[in-house]
Amino acid sequence: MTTTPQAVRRASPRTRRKATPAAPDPSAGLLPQAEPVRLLNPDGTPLPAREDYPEPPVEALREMYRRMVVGRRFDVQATALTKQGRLAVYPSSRGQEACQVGGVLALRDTDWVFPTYRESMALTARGIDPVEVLTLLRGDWHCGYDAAARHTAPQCTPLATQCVHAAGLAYGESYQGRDTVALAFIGDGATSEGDFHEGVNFAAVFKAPVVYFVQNNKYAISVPLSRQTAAPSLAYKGVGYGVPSDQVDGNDPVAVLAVLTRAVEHARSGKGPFLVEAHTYRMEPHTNADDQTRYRDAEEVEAWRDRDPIARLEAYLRDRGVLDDAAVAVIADEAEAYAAALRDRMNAQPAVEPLSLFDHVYAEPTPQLVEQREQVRAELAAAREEEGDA
Amino acid sequence: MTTTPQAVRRASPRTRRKATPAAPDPSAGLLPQAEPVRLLNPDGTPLPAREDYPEPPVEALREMYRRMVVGRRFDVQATALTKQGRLAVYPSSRGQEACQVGGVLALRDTDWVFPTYRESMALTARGIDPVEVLTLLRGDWHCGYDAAARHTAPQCTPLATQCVHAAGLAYGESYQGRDTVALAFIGDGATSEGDFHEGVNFAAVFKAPVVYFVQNNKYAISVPLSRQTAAPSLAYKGVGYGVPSDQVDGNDPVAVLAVLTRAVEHARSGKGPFLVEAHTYRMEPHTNADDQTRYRDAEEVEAWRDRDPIARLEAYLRDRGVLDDAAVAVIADEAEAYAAALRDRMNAQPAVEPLSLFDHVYAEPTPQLVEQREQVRAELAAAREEEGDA
Amino acid sequence: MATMTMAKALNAALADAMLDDERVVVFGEDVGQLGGVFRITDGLQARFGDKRCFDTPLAEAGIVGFAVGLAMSGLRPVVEMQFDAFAYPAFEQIASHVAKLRNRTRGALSVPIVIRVPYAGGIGGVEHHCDSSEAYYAHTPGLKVVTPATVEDAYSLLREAIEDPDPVVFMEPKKLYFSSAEAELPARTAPFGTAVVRRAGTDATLVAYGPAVPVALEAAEAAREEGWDLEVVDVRSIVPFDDATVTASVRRTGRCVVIQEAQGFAGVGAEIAARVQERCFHALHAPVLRVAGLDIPYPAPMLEHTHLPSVDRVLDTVARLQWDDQPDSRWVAA
Amino acid sequence: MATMTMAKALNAALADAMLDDERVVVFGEDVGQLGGVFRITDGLQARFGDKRCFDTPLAEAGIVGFAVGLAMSGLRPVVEMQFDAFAYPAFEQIASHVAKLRNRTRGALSVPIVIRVPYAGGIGGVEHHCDSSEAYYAHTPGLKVVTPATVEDAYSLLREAIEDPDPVVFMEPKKLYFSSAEAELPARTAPFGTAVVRRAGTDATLVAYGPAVPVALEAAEAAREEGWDLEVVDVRSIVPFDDATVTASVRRTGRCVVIQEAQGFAGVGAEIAARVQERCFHALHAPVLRVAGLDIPYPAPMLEHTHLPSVDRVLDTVARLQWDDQPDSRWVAA
Ligand SMILES: Cc1ncc(C[n+]2csc(CCOP(=O)(O)OP(=O)(O)O)c2C)c(N)n1
Ligand SMILES: Cc1ncc(C[n+]2csc(CCOP(=O)(O)OP(=O)(O)O)c2C)c(N)n1
Ligand SMILES: [Mg+2]
Ligand SMILES: [Mg+2]
Repeated sequence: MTTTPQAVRRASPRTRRKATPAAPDPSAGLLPQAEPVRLLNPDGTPLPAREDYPEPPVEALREMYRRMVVGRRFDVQATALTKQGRLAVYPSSRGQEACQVGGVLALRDTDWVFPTYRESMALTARGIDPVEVLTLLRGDWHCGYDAAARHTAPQCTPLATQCVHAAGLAYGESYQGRDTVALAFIGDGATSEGDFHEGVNFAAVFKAPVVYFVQNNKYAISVPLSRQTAAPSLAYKGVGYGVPSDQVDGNDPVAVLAVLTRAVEHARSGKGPFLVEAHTYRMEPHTNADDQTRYRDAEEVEAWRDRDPIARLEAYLRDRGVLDDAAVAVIADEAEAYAAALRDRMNAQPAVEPLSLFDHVYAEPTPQLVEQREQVRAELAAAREEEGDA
Repeated sequence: MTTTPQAVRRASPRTRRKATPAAPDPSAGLLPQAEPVRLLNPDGTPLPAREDYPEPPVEALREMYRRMVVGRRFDVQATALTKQGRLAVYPSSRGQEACQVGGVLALRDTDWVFPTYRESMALTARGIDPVEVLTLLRGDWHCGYDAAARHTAPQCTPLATQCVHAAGLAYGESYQGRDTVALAFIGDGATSEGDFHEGVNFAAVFKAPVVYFVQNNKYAISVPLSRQTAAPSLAYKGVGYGVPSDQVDGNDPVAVLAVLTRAVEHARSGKGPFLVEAHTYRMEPHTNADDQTRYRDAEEVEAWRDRDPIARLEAYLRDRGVLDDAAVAVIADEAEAYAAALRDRMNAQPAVEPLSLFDHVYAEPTPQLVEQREQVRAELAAAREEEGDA
Repeated sequence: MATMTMAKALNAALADAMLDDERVVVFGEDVGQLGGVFRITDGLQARFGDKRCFDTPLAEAGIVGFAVGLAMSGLRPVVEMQFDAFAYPAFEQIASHVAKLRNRTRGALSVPIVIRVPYAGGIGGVEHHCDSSEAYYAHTPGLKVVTPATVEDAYSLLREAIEDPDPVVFMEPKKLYFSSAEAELPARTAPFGTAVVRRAGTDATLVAYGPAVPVALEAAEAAREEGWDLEVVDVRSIVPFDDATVTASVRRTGRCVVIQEAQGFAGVGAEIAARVQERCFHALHAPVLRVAGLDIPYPAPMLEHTHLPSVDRVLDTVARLQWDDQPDSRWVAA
Repeated sequence: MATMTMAKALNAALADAMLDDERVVVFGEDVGQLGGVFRITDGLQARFGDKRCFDTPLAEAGIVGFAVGLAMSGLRPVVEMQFDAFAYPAFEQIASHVAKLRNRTRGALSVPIVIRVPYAGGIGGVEHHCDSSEAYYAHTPGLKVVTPATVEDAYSLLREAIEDPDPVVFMEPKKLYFSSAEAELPARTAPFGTAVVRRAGTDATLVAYGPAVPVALEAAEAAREEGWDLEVVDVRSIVPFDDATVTASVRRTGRCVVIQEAQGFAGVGAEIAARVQERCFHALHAPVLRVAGLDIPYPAPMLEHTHLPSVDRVLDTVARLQWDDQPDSRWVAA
């Protein structure tokens, strides 16, 4: 034990200094506000304007209203298509329109969106052909739209994995001198996955311009938020990564757009990622195949009707005098036409080409795949012959 | 768009209520203090006593000193054994003695410890035979001690995975009516792994009695903390799980034991997990095989000598009059004897039985393994014969 | 005797196991009030309480690692992975801990847990919901891997899996969940490590497991028209594997086709083919052939039938078993 | 011509690739200042700056998922998994995204990334540091899987992997890192999808890859004393696999032993054995035999030699290739 004495000797002189004076609160600027940001009351009457989250221009809000109305009509139509067997399954986001549309309106077309299976409305709001949006659920291929051209990743099913992709994409873009922002949608349940942790942390460490947008709709299929976290709210996860965070009333379209706009500016200005938690609610079952009566009662759902984001924004815009019956009717007609066109196009059975299964496994099929393709080609030919004979 | 009007109508009457008054800060009691808890100055002189972390009984501190001294001597010996080729590799924790010993002293024998490869000193401090502690690194088997009997999981190499095991074990124990606490050691780097996130979150949601004890020694092999997190400190991760957290000067043995004691009480009293971050430093390379000159300079290491935890505690205990030259000498001799005995026993080549490879893959070997065991048995017999002939 | 679905038999196995052994706890995503997306845990929470059957945070590594800890405390966890591909986040916990803990500790600790994995396709599921992942587990020493193809096996193998002292990855063929059959519960069929001849035949042996078994049986029926009398062996227990039954059958018939739904390359079918040709070389009139899924990511619903081993594909392959004892022209060419 | 280690050749391949293509970025754990625990990235950060070669947070799913995002932005990430078993946390990212993204998007997005995995044992490493994990990747459609056994192949295959438009899991046999040979860089050897005959022989074919290749060559040398002239085929490219070269060799020799270090059950060797017996049935004088690691978790250092395919084990197996054209007594009994 020779080290101790000398260590003590060494220690003595230098360490008589006082403990450094208490530093300022290190979590300052990283914690969310205790209450979700709100700019409109549920009935659409405005709350006092606030410094931190200036209200978006009214034209933007009007456009937001339009896309929310069309989005909801699309969503209702998609659910109807499942009943007619045109879609294998459909996860509705009715009730989450403010988040779905706000998440997209806050971005430029050159920014990247990382949607989940829940984000069909966000995709239509982004201007993606609704039939291409539904390709995955219709079952003729996986991703129906051109992800590269639309700067929109394929809808992600393996939960939270997109959080890491968004960090990488955003960092890669800035690394190459582009001011792209990536916005990753994620659900409340998915925040429990390790990839949420790793993704947000990578974004924070590399100061990647990402907005992590948590739509806390209170359920992961049947599992309530209380089984996902014991935290005061999901927005409190940000500080653990050094990521500024805030929470917003997800059914207040004005607040959602205001908060996301600031979050996107924060990211684009090189300050790194921002975490937003929106408190919202899905009015429909998890998917058309889900039986929600097993885990929540009608009253709970009913109560949320009072917080309908579309009614809320409509009331406000009418109040502001930028929306009247005529305008509402025009938008409603547009939504109807949109849905009708979708219905018609979805009635046509899509053409699928079995041999295309081999086209994109690799840039060039391996010899083994070429062999298998020949086998399938032969099977198809034989089948056609039989049909011919028949 | 039939829903909107009626939604508005419904909305109006019920939603005239005011926004609820601002709630108290939801993060209260979950955030760590801005400065690491410290009860001794680096030179061992005491700081003012504090309400939140009462000083542990002096006998406990004296015992802590003893185990730290023996532990360091063990650690030095183990490093020496690598030079003699008696150990394949050894990750030293010299400099982290306060954490290694404090983490164990705060627990009962019936509590469970989840150590990493770094925790050799914690294991010896727990009274585990040092040769059994070194079995893994000597290479005659994986885990050398009886994990069940010692309530000590095998040293965990896949980083952060033990965080989840600790949550499960602790929950399972309380589920069965036992008041066991689990303490999981984890490094600063490993907090970046998804399993840290999932483990702490499971513990929080199930209120499992776990203490997550992060030894932040500033490096993950060569990677500095700044590449692991942008958070003010790792202790700020707790609030995101609703887990109370604090940070402590990991080279202040009195503070480490005080903080861990409170953390363990918190867990045992049914309040759920507690997260402790200890700021410390490893004085040796990551392992004997590591070349630390590639990532940190000698001055940095030197500076930490002034914060030697053993010297610090020794000075304090001498000051308190519970330790004198004679007592120090006795403990030093004990440590020498401990190391000498270890050296001798490690000089003997351990007996290994090739056929034992098949004994514990399953409770009963599969027919395939029986077949393979017979093949190996035949090979060994043949080899013996050849030797015989030779 | 009552007619019931495989889903119901699995549910009954869980209920009976929980009844017989207090240590059995069932958890995962949506297994509580919802009863699982396939309703395999239906009613368990209501019957046994939310401490015996409960929902967890949404994190598969967490679920499996939590089960490891619970097992260390003396419990017998049965966890559900919601779908095959959603077990991948738990791969490290499965490969590095579940499979190895007993061995690492020389038996001081064991991991008697069951990881239930609804797997394979044929249900029109979208991407990530139809993977056949059995080979990943079968290739990992320390795990047992079983998969039922009948209603009674579903019950019996699951009961045995829960009683087994070792970790069992229990692969449930989704497309068979709602297939029903007469079943007498509590049924106890052949134990782990036993393959079963589902159909006796003399001309060739079809070796299959899980979702491929019904295909094999259908093909054997259809083959009669072609004048082939095919034997069908249901592997049931991938690890441990029953060489004796498979080998005996192929020695009798002299020809063998191995059928699996998973992509073929380095799959379980490759292992079976390799074992059979080694053990039956002198009895074989033709090479052991394989019918497997294509070596592609699982296709979208409208294309899955092209991917899945079909009765036609099996028959085409049987036809290549060199009945004329002439070499396969495809390879002579090469 | 200069003598160099495989480690140096890999390092040179990374450096040359970074020099030739600005889009190439190298990252992972300890790959920066430290140059990787095996020094494969030694000097890259100093030479190309800490934006081209950098350390990341300690999270493998994060590393691989981050690479996916970087690839989407147009870069060419090369990531290092520090050891085989430490790639398991990234399994979901690899199986569900890296392997599938091109296919899911009909080629709109691709993932030209290289995942470097130091694998296998023979270096006295402790648990979790010596797994042979190649089969997990080879069984996953959408991934290419290659593994060098020579110094020049290490350079050439890594360069090709980085240039490849598809994701490549690049398996580096740890025990060969510091084996050295004469090498002329920049070497370009046979491309992906090509196996190479390392030693010509007439009596039997030993098929091996990665760490098993030197064992096969040594065994072939030793076999001369026993009077056997063995051919050795180095697979190199597991996916895509070179049937032509392997099949041609076995047709010439009429006997085949497949050697792999990984646990045998459902490994790559099973696939090779299954393919060979199907394609060479009429040329085979004996079943295709396999020599593989035992079906156990990788053993502690002092016991690894019992686990690893040894020259003796290979020779014992060659001896069982029915040189007298008599059935293998072990199976006749059964
Ligand atoms: C890794 C993984 N595990 C499980 C699932 C199955 N799954 C699909 S959606 C879902 C619930 C997700 O809940 P949340 O994240 O809150 O999103 P929401 O559906 O509410 O929008 C689950 C468990 C999955 N897709 N991926
Ligand atoms: C999942 C996983 N990835 C990588 C490694 C390799 N590795 C071993 S120790 C280490 C650094 C760990 O640093 P930290 O968590 O700070 O603990 P420390 O070694 O400093 O005590 C790494 C990367 C591992 N063991 N497990
Ligand atoms: Mg949700
Ligand atoms: Mg560290």
